[in-house]
Amino acid sequence: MNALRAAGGVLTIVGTGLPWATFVLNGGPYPAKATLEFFTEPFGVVGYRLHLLVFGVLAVVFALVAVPGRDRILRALGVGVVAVSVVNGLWIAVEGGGLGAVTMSEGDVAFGAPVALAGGILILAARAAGEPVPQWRWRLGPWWERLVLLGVFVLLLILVSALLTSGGQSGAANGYAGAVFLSFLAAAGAGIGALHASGLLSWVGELSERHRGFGVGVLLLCALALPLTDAGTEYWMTVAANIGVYAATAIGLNIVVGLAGLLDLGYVAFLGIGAFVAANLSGAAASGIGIELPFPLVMVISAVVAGIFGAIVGSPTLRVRGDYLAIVTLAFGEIFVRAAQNDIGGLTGGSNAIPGVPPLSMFGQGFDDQLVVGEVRLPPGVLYYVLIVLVVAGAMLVFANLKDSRLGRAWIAIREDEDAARAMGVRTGPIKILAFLAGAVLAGLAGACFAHKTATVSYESFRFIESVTLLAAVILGGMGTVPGAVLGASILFVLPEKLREFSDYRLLLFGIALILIMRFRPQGLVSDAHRRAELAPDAEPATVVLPVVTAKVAP
Amino acid sequence: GTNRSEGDAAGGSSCDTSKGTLVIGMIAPMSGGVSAFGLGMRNSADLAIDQANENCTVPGYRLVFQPEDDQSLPQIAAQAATKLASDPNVAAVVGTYNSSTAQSAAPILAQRSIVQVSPANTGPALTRGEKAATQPRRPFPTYFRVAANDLVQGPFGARYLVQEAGKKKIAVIDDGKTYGVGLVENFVKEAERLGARIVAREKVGEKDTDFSSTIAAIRSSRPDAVYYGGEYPAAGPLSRQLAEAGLDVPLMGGDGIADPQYIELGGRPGDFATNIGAPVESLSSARAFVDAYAAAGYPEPSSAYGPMTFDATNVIIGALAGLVRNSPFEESSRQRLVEAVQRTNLPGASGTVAFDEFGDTTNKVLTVSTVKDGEFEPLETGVFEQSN
Amino acid sequence: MSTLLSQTVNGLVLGSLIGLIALGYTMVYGIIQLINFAHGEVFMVGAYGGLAMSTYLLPGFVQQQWYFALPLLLVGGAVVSVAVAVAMERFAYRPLRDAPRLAPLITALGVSVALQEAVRVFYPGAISPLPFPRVFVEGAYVLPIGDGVPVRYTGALIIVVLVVLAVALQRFIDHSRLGRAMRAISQDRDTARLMGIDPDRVIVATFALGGVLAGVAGILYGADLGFVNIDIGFQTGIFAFTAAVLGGIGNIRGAVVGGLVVGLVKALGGQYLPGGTAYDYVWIFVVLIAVLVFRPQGFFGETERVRA
Amino acid sequence: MSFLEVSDLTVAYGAIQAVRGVSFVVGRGEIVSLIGSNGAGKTTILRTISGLLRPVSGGILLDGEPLHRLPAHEILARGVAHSPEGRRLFARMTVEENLRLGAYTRRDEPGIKSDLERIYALFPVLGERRGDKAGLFSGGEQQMLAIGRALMSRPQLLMLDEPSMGLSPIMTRKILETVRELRDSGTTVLLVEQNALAALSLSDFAYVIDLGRTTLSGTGAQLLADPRVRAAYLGDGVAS
Amino acid sequence: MPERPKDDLGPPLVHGEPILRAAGVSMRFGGLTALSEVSFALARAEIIGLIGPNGAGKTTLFNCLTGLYTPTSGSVTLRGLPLPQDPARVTERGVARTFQNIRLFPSMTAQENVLVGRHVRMKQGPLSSLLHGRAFRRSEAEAAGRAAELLEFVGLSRFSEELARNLPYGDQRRLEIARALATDPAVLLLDEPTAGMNAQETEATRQLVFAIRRLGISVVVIEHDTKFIFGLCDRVVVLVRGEVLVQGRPGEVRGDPRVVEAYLGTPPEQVGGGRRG
Ligand SMILES: Nc1ncnc2c1ncn2[C@@H]1O[C@H](COP(=O)(O)OP(=O)(O)OP(=O)(O)O)[C@@H](O)[C@H]1O
Ligand SMILES: Nc1ncnc2c1ncn2[C@@H]1O[C@H](COP(=O)(O)OP(=O)(O)OP(=O)(O)O)[C@@H](O)[C@H]1O
Ligand SMILES: CC(C)C[C@H](N)C(=O)O
Ligand SMILES: [Mg+2]
Ligand SMILES: [Mg+2]
Repeated sequence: MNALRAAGGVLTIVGTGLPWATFVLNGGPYPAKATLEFFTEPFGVVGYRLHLLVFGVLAVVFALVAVPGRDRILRALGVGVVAVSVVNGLWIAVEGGGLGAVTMSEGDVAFGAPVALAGGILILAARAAGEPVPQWRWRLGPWWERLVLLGVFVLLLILVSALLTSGGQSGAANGYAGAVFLSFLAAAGAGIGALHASGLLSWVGELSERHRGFGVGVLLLCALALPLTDAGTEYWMTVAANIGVYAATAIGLNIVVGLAGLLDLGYVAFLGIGAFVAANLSGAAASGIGIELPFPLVMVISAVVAGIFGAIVGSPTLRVRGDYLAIVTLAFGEIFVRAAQNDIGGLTGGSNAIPGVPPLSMFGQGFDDQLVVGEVRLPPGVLYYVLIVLVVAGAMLVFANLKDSRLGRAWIAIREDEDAARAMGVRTGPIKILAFLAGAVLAGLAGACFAHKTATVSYESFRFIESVTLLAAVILGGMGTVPGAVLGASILFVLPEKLREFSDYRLLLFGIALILIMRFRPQGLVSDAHRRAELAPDAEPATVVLPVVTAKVAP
Repeated sequence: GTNRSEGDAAGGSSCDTSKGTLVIGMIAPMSGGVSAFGLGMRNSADLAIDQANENCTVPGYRLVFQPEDDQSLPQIAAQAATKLASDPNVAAVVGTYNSSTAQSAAPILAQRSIVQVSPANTGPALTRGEKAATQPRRPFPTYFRVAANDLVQGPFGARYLVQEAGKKKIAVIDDGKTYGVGLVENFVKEAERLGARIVAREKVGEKDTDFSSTIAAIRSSRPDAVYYGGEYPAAGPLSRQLAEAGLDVPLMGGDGIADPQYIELGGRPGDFATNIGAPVESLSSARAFVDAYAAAGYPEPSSAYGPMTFDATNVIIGALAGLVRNSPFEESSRQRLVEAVQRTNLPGASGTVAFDEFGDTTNKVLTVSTVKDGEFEPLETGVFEQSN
Repeated sequence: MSTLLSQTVNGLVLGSLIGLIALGYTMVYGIIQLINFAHGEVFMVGAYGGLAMSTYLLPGFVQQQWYFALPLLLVGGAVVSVAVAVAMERFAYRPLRDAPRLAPLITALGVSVALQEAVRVFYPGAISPLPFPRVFVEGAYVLPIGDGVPVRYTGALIIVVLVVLAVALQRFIDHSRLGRAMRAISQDRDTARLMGIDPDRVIVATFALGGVLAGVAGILYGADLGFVNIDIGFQTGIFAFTAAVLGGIGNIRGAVVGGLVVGLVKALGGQYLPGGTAYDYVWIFVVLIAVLVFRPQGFFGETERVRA
Repeated sequence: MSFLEVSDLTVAYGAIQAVRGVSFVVGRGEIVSLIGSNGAGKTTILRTISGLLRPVSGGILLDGEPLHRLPAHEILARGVAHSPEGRRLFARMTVEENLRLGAYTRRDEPGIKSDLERIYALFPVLGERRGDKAGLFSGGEQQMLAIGRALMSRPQLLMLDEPSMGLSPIMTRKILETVRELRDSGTTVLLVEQNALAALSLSDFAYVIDLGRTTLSGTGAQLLADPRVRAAYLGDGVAS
Repeated sequence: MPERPKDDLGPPLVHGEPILRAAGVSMRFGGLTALSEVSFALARAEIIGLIGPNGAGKTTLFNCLTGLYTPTSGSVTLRGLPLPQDPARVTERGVARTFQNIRLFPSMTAQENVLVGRHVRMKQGPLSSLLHGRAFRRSEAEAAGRAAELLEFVGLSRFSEELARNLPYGDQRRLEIARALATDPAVLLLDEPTAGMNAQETEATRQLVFAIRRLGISVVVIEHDTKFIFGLCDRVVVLVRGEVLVQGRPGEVRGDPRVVEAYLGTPPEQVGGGRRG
């Protein structure tokens, strides 16, 4: 059994030393020296081959040395090896015009991919029966623990930065960016999986629970430090700012769906309302109102207006439940789009949208301009990034505080069993409306940032598919969890950016990704302690199956 | 190839490319519902760039094409623009397709002085600011377009329909999108000025396919023509359904419907379309494009905006060629490229391309065609003069 | 008067098509409480299936005769739709049977996007709308009332098909053994298994039935309007979903009535309500919200409290 | 030779082991009871026998043939019927439809008809209200219907999970009498009951399950006399 | 469980004014009359048993007493004031209940379930929930303390962090009681609290109800376990077909021939025995 795994590891190592392509591809040599041979250049092992080498060595080590959680770790490593070999092998084969590219062609041989793949499969094939994830109970001194946390978060920052920039910026000059990114993603995923399997990740989680304030502060600092890494380009700042907008919105949606369990399929309308309000108050030439207010005030107004609409949209929850509510919210979303398209009240610019929303500017520093602090030249757009990181941090705080309060418990109780909640004295009506209101306020805030960042506010940005993506972000991240919505939004908005190269297939891949993610992680990436049990093999059927109408039988 | 050599694989051309590569970007919808246009645009630009590389048009450089998808969404377009803008090798950008996406991409490109030439945007505000008709003011010095804006095309159609075809009771329908609404608005103004009566104004949903209720709504006002602001995927079926509902009057539209697909999908003989530029038949450059496109064997058709995309790309290539003759291209050359584009005078597939002080095309040559024997047949070509 | 009548006819035709699709939504929802957003795509795929059949398979002379072509295409469209619906159930939804409730919803949306894009990318020419052969009597019969009220022959056919299929379906569900099994599974899957019912087979059968209806709707749609487009499924699907909910989701009669209401509101609302056709969608959704606020379970939804 | 043989059965919900190595046998034509406190794993055992749950390990033999690899609907076809805890009727269907679902795997319409009549004769109230929705019935009537439904498959082995829960004393007695009549007419019965007194006095043999294990076994009479059973399950020694 | 009374002394009869009073309550569902003209009064710290055949209308009466149903006719008064028609407000006024088929919040921990019960007695506005100020922390601490006490009281302290759905059945019933007690009720309505429990557990529940009564809370219990009911209640109300057939002390009711006929029947011990052994 373990011999088989060790053999798999060895095969993987051998694979990294073999050539990977019989061809030099049209776009130039495949990165990480796919054509390298071990004997000519032993230290040229970088990129995906380095990842494979590390996985292979680890697999051999863990096959021979028993450590807690070994089966799971090996499984993660095996999956990683398979994924990395498949991504690169497939890419070379497709680009190189067939299987010949990764096997034999015109007398040249390149068996790197098949050999590594076989290694991975061997590691997986020898999988033994599952064992529980080990739990570490180490306690260090409080300062040591903080130091560990700091180190972990800095590593996280580096990983995020590396992920974003992996493969370089795709484009005409770099035809392999997409493949390199996917390969890196697979490797990173497998690495994290292995760490999780070893129980270390949960241990770090406990550490951060113990030093909550410290952990949150460091995390925030790390997020703010992203512009100082390789990812600190204008492009990535723009992408990150957009992600931030959606993350803040998703956190709002998480209140409605994740906590209160009210399915909302038209949620992006609140983002739109916030954005239109801000656009109208930005002094943009096309705005219907044409006054300009200071941005902080605009944020407040956007949030308030969105909140009011949130309360309105939430009011049918007093009577309508379950999936019937989903369609009501969908209806509100469609009404919003249609009204905005028809330039309702002259406030949305109709089909012309409201273009030319001026960039933010504070203390004489335009948010679009390059920021120079002493010696450091920060990329343009970094201030938007900072603004949005703060907004997201604020949204997370709001979410966490509300969740941990009487209100949050009432929401969860409503999600679990509305009738019982009422019987326990929870006035469900106002509390459900409050969920919509709170969520909409967060979306409205995000909308104000969106208007200035994107410069054009068009009804086209707030369609059903956007609501769906937001909902997917919440569910994918893990319903009802604080980091879940942020993680989900990041994935759903970074992936399409990194996959730009496959532009024709982008939406297709997006759709398939949604299906696969739900297939393998239906409870979301970050699972809420409370909901973990929901995956019990024999979970009872959903409670709200029928529209159970509170029987107020008329006299 | 061999697995041992890791040399450069730049193959084929015998041109001197010693000074490196220059990137021409494109922002257009390449996935989703309107990808037909985006993909046609991509291929047409690709064709222009291939030709330039083959003919060594830009001495010392190899041109590379970098298309970016915007999904017709302003925020995605902004992201794509930022991505292109942050690459120092990017010389210029072709696109976008939608006016709304241009509105978010143009400021970003303008900030980096990157030339943007759109083959399809028709929203007047892009070149003339919010008060386009009364107090024009150019918002983006780097923005140009080869498409005539709505201030030109709508009135041009109105003149033909009212004066030449003699229609006096006209029903107008639009699809609620930037292009359609703008076109109809300007059509209506001119038609009413010329004494026609607009007897009904309706909208169809962007994704509607069964127009019978819209048609029933205008039927009772007995129009003698229908003007449609929108694109052929809806216009073709609309024309057919008009006839089926017993309202057998001609339908007219703008360049958005001047596509053979319009007829495939139900456009009837006698329908009209205005088109920018002179008819293909009368222009050898246009024919050359059509032939070259066919020869290149792209899987997707060039779409209504193919010729103009081809021209837009060639505008950039031409300006680049002039620019690098004297000095190598650097980031600082971008400003001079803007000036070079401004001075363009290019015999293109859609006619002679040159720009006015707003960045609008001076090519006010338009053609009215009608459907006859399963294709669009040019009726009249003319130059549009503003009449105020 | 003739306008009112024409709009009513238009509403009924559109509503019947929506109703046909709504039946599929309602059946799947009824049995596994899943809002199968991808059902609209099953309809779209059916239409493309029929188109492929007529483009690549049927010899020209067959197509000339509608009484050959129509039944053949209906079968062809239904087969394609059923295949897609069954595959969808098998590979996308079945693994999620016991997952948290919202996971399959996201899967459904993913399937919807993927199917639409797959057709766009892989069906030749599907990046733009494609003409669809007129496989039924073309044109319209004009009722001699006022200005004349045109009734398209295909439109009439759609209404008839809806009525026939809905009645047949209702009888099937009420009286057949499989129908009873479907209802049993919808109420309590585990207990149904204790009765000897294999839920996998019954659920697949439900998807297949929904697929048949969607495939038929796809062909009729193409024949009626003369073209198909990749996003017809999404738009019509949203309306159909609305219709299913309006009628009381899970209920056959409800889906039909809901479909007709949606169609009528769009046609008559666009004509007579403020805002005209620019706001016709808005009226549909306003009616939906209003109905649900006053009747939270839709027209025919079950109200009785189920005792434990 | 025993009819049902459960050996070393272990069943888990995720990480929770609800049944840990239970073994017991049921002879043909007997009433055998499982008694035990809440959460002992009785329901879990029945659900595993009928195929709703998969055992982690152990075997289930019916008439010498293994059951534990079969899906639920095939187990029913082997003659095992299960009236589940909480009755689990199809609330929105009529009495008759519920009964017919019990006979889902059968195709002999005349046989089904005559069995329906048999059930209606057994529980007249069901016959009177055969067209009514099951969900509106009172607890006792629902319980009769649940048993009737289980009988409609003509089982060789009938498993009843707490048939008396929520029933009035009269109803409880009526149902237990029916169980005995069934046994007398040849059906084997596996009974899970909280009402230990009633269950033990009815049973041919019984097992006490505690924390997922069998702790005691014996004939009904033996267990009724066992002081440990009396203390724990019959409420002896506590005032009343 | 603190201070379990050892005694089962004769129950105190009505002390003073009734706290909850139903007068002529009728409830019809369409053509079905589930309750007709039901009247009774509940005194402070009194335990009333509610028995009757299946479908007699017992649960329906509970629903009428908690604002879930609005009676078709008749009135319910709590401390002399008419009962509000919203379950949440009824709970605020001091009537709490458990459900015949357990309705816990399955994915919340035992402690959180109790905290939800505490909801009505906590004074946090949305703003203070958002800001987590000093007053907020004080009220959270108070609530947590109370929850811990109540879990201790029903004997579930060790399950405080366990998800409700993972608790054994009997403990779930007890948790429901703790959750109801967290609302500081004056009246507690228990719907079949011992269903599915064995004799030992039933006895524990009986002691628990006594302990609750000692807190000054009045209790109404529905139960089919007659031994439990007659050993627990001060008074028993027998409901048959929606009408009160008899009400009185356990001894009187148990002997009443109408009750025997309609509900009790012959004693269970007489059911026939097995064959083996
Ligand atoms: N779906 C489930 N998920 C997790 N644990 C469960 C599940 N169902 C039962 N359990 C646990 O398994 C154990 C055995 O439960 P089971 O229902 O089999 O007991 P039982 O003997 O039937 O008890 P009762 O007399 O209360 O019906 C209990 O601890 C219970 O909490
Ligand atoms: N919402 C409702 N709609 C229609 N009928 C109802 C409703 N609720 C209860 N009933 C009917 O009212 C009668 C009384 O039901 P209830 O639940 O009060 O009985 P119960 O005395 O609690 O019986 P059990 O002992 O079985 O719990 C039953 O016949 C039942 O069918
Ligand atoms: C359809 C195209 C001709 C115009 C494009 N939609 C625009 O927004 O300008
Ligand atoms: Mg049990
Ligand atoms: Mg009851």
